[in-house]
Amino acid sequence: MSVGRDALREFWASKVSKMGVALLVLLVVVSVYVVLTYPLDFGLRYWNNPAYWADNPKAVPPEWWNLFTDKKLPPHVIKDFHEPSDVRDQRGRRILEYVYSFDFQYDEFPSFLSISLNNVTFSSRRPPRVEIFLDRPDNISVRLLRFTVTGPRPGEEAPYFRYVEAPNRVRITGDKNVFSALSAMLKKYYGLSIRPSEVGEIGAEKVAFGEPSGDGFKVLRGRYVLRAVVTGYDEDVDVGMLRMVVGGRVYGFSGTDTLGRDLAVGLLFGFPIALLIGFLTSTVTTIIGAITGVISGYMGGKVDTGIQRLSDIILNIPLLPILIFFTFVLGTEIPRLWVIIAILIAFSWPSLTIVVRPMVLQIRESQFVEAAVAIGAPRLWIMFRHIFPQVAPFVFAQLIFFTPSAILAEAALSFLGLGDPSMPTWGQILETGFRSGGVYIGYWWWVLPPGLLIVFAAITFVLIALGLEPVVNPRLRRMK
Amino acid sequence: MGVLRTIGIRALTLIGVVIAVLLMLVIVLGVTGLSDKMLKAIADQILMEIRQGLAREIKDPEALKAAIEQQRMEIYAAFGLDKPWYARIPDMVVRVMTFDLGYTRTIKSFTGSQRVADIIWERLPNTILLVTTAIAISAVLGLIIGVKVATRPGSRLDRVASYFSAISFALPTWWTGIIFIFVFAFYFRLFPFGGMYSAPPPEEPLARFLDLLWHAALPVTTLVVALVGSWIYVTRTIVLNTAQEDFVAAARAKGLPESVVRRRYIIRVAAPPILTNIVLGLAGSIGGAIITETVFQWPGMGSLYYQAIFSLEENLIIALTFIFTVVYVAARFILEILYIVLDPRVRY
Amino acid sequence: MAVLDIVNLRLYYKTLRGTVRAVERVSYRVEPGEALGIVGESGCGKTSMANAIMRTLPSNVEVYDGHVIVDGHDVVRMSEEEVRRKIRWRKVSMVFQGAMNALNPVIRVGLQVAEPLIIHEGMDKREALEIAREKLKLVGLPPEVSDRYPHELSGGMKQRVVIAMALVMNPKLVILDEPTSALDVSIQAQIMNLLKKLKREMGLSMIFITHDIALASDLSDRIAVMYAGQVVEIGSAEQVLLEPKHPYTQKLLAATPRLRADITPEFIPGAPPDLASPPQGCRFHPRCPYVMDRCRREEPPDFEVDGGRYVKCWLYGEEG
Amino acid sequence: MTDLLRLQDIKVYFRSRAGLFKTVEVKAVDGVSLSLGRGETLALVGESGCGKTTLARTSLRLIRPTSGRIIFDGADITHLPESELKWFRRKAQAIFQDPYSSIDPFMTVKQILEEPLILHKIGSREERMEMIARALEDVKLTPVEEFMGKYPHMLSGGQRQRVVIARALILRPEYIAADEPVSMIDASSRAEILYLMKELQERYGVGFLYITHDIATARHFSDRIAVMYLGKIVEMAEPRELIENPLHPYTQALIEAVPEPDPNNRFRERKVIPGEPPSPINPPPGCKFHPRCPYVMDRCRTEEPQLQEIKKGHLVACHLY
Repeated sequence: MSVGRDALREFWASKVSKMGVALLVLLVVVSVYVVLTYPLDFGLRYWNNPAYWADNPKAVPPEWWNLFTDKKLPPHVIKDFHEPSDVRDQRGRRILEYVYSFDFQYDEFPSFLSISLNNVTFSSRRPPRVEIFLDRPDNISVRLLRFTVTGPRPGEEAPYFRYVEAPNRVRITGDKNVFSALSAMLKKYYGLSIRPSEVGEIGAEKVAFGEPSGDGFKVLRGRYVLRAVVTGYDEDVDVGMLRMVVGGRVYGFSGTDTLGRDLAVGLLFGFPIALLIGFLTSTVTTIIGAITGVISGYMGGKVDTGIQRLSDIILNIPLLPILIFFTFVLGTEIPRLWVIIAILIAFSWPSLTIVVRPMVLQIRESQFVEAAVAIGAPRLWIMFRHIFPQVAPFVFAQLIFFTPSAILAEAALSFLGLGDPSMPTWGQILETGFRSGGVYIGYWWWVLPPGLLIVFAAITFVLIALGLEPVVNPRLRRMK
Repeated sequence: MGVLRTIGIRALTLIGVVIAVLLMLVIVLGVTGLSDKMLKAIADQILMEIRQGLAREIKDPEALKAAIEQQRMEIYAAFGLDKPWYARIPDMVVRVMTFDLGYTRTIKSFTGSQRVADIIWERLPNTILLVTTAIAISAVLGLIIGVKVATRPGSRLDRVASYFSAISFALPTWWTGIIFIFVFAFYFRLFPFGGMYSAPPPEEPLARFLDLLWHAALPVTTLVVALVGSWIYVTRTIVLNTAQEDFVAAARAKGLPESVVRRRYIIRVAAPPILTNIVLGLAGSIGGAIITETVFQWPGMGSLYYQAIFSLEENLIIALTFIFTVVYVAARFILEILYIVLDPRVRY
Repeated sequence: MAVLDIVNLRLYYKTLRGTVRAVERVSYRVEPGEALGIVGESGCGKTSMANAIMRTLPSNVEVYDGHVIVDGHDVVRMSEEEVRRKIRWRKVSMVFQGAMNALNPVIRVGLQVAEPLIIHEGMDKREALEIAREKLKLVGLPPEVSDRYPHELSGGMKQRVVIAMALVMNPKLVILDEPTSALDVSIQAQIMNLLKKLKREMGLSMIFITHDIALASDLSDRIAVMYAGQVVEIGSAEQVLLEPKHPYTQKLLAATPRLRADITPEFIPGAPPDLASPPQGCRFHPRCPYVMDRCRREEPPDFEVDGGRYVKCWLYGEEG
Repeated sequence: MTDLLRLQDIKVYFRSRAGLFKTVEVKAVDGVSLSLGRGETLALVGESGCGKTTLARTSLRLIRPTSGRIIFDGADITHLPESELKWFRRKAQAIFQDPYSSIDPFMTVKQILEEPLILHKIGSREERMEMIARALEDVKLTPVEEFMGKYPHMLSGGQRQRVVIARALILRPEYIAADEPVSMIDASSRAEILYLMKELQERYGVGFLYITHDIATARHFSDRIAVMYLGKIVEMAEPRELIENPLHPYTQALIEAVPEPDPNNRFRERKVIPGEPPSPINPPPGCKFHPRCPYVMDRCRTEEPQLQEIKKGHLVACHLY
């Protein structure tokens, strides 16, 4: 159809449209990726489950932040061992040794140290013993911690399985025994007497990775070896997985929040949600608006008066307070996302009705419609064949134009704490960031990216709408 | 005569809107059982006071229990709690209208009252102060820039303004506010993070006023940035369209200087439709204000919403929803009267 | 001295389709007290002509040259500001096509009529309104009309207001651009009578732009026929109407349906050319019944035929 | 021979809102009777707002009259529901004034011409193509293949109007109402379209109602002329008789107002009727023309004159006769 092709060419001719379409493609590609790779219950099972994020550093900026600062911050390291580095049998004991050697050349201490054990199996009545050693660049070696796996309970039959459901996670830098070990180390090698509780106050990671300097500690750079030694008393002893974590001060692409959640993961999940809200809301809204507009304009009479009155009233109601009210009152029973979408639709369609109606009135008066009546065309034929094609480009432009409003409205509600907890959105991430005081402390990586993404999604549609404007607005078109 | 009639019709529509919103609120509350919960809370509060009085008079525990039960029945009946929710609609409508919605659980007014009405009335002026200032500034800026841009379509200024409008449409108000806090409060430390006055507020009136200005600067700017883009856009479009009208060409042919043509033939004629569009955008500015207040902890009704949601104060939320509707409807009404004054064609 | 002397006027616009040659080397004069009718079909450049005289040009003008001499001033060479102060409404005023759109909807009619006096003469508002009321009376409107808004008036009344507006500064020349095309015949006749009366009583010079050659005869002492941006024939009303020389004029007259005679109207096959790409040679040649080879190659000059009449046609080359 | 179309005392009143509660009645057509023979052309002449367009639309049953009867081919179609009008819709067609809005801008010429055939389930695909080609040849839009695929915006005003004529003729109707078919076409091409219509009308024997404000074209292209003023027919006669011997003061004034290309025009003032037509909301009592009539009598102010035959084939509604 040549009218369509002309319109398309005109649309494509503007830089704005091209930019908009490029951004839209990006949005859709990311969303498809997320939909294909994320579990459906991502929100409840992962995002809002603190245990899942336990091994992450809390509230640290993204890794690339190092490029912009003089102070090099250590990245986050997670080392998983499915097999021990070394296995020895010694006097009836089996010793599993896990070794992680790393070069530490940063200006800041790690944020923490932790170790986790998964799926420990043994069959002797005496449970395996676990020891953690740290070998420092200055050739000091400290045994940080020693503990035993929970022993057999009365009546329990070998083999014994431990830490199957959840790993046994030991936060080394938060353990009192570690404080004592470090206190002893300071006494022995530096002649400093610092009580274990004081080590805790200074921060175990500072003592472990530093050397005394003046009043405090400075980073001791060089090669460290973190060793975990599991000593079993039978040949069956086995550790399914052992994880060592050297907590970083930067993390991933987007940093983490105060719960240690990887913000990049949450932000990515926001893409399909934003598109869903935007498209679903605007599509249904424009369909209802276009249909009521065409009916109201073409049928006239009581139907018309009724639709007009209703539209007039709805349009005079401020949207956000009503959204707040409904989401608050109904959100406990129905998933909030659906409440938001439903209310947005219910209160937005008249804005399209009132613009489509006069257009239809005008088209109805136009002579080709009258000619169609004179030829004997039925009402529905006229509405579909003659009237709808005339308003369609405009309605389509409205659909695009309305999309960012829906995205922004959801973001606003989320920001007010009315987001859907089962579906993390950009607005919600921003809200937690804001509520945790992120703005006042300077957690820029937490509050800026979600806002930027909202702007990005919204501007995509604004650009496309701007590109469509000369195509659908005959007045602008005629000027060419 | 004709003018009064037009105004009357508008007034009727807007009263219809308020009634529709009231009914909607009350019905939703009734259906979800929230109205029962709220009324019970008010009734139980009263009952507790009575119980203390009765306990002093009646010593026999059985008789006391019976007397209290008797009182409870009476009070519940007085509140209509013995009837289904739809029978209470008129009563509830009156309650919402008068903000007679009982007491809050935790939120207090500045003077310490926990009555919903007290809390709301105290904060209303603060919101109006913020919003009207922002709207006035955006209107002036939007008109000036929009007209200026419209006289040079296609120029660099025009393009910049168009891009700015597009971006401002896509910018969530609150995020702009957060950016401002980041830059001007956190980084440069030029403005306060939020609030309306320093703590403690200055005693001397002038100092107090300056303190208010200093605190208002960021929230007002935030709202202006959110509003002014669409105003520029609307003004530009309408002025451009008006400038193409025949009577403008006629005015030029009459040898009127460009300033007169612009003022009397373009801006004056474009003013009513610009105003209409601004009226349509008013709802957006109310939404923007709610969130801006939250971001800047401005002690108005918007930040109250946030607190109320957080502490699950449903009666406050109802009252706020209603008063925002009323404020919005009142503002529209004022602007529509202005429209009638401006455009002789609607004076029938 | 002529009220208006136009010499070799050209007016081109730049559009997406290319350069539109709306007025192509046009020359004519208007003598005091004379009415010149400019007749042509839609898109022939007659409205551009009015704009060129008033120098109210759109922004996409590409070429604007030649001479438009009004009372000794050459409008083409004056500064914009000078034209505004010295020419517009003082020397030349205009009655616009479609009066419904030529009036500002939010200003009372009286003030719109009086406005040029206030601006140009610095006259007091009350005094200017008094003169406006007088002019309204002159065009047959009651003085109360002065306080009305345009939407409260009928089409015929608005047209009269626009005429009163054109007269308010007593200009030498009034350009009437299709002043009746939006009106019914009976109202058109009233307006034409009014214009005749004004011309007679005030000795006004007029340029009457219309698409209707029959209507042009109602007012014009001389008639210029325009085709595709050019004046193809100009002469006295008698010469042009009774003995048309240019084939286009002849055909245009033949196409005018006669009410009182049994001459069946004819038509000119084809359509006027696009002014962005006019034909080579004579612009009328693709539709001309007498077309010759020369017409296809060379553009004819203006040949003077029987005293004071000019025809742009090779048919009259030998005689000229 | 029976008449093709008979309108009997047609009244069309519209309700128009005037404020919130008040509605007013607009008497667009106020008691018109006329008949049209097969193959005859009747011109309906009047100024804007006189009700001529409303009457034409009523004759096509696009509007239901408030009262009166429409009889087509001997059948009363005044109150038939749309579902029983299909045969009438095939036999009666319309041509409208504005060639820019009377065809759907989103359809090709082929689609425009095919629509009536599809709606009336006429012919197979091939037969329809043939009929479209013939119709385009009829209106001289050749080569046919080239025009079929064009969209309206690629055509000139005259070409569009030819498409409209082709659409009206493709169903081989018996009656066509043409509402100002040439008023938006340039003077030099106007006659061309009118000749084309005349030629086709004679070839296919169509009854034609020609609505116009231009009494001069009506003279040349019609068999009878009816003059309308404010919802009524005030005079009806054959063209030459009407123009040479107009009886009604309004007709006289109308003819007087039409200029001819005559250099002497500028030396004389036309006799004009003062004022403008009153609003059809509040028409004057008695003869509707009386407030502007130069020969007004007392009787005219109270009593409405009836249309009566003064001499053979010449009808007038005026108390002077």
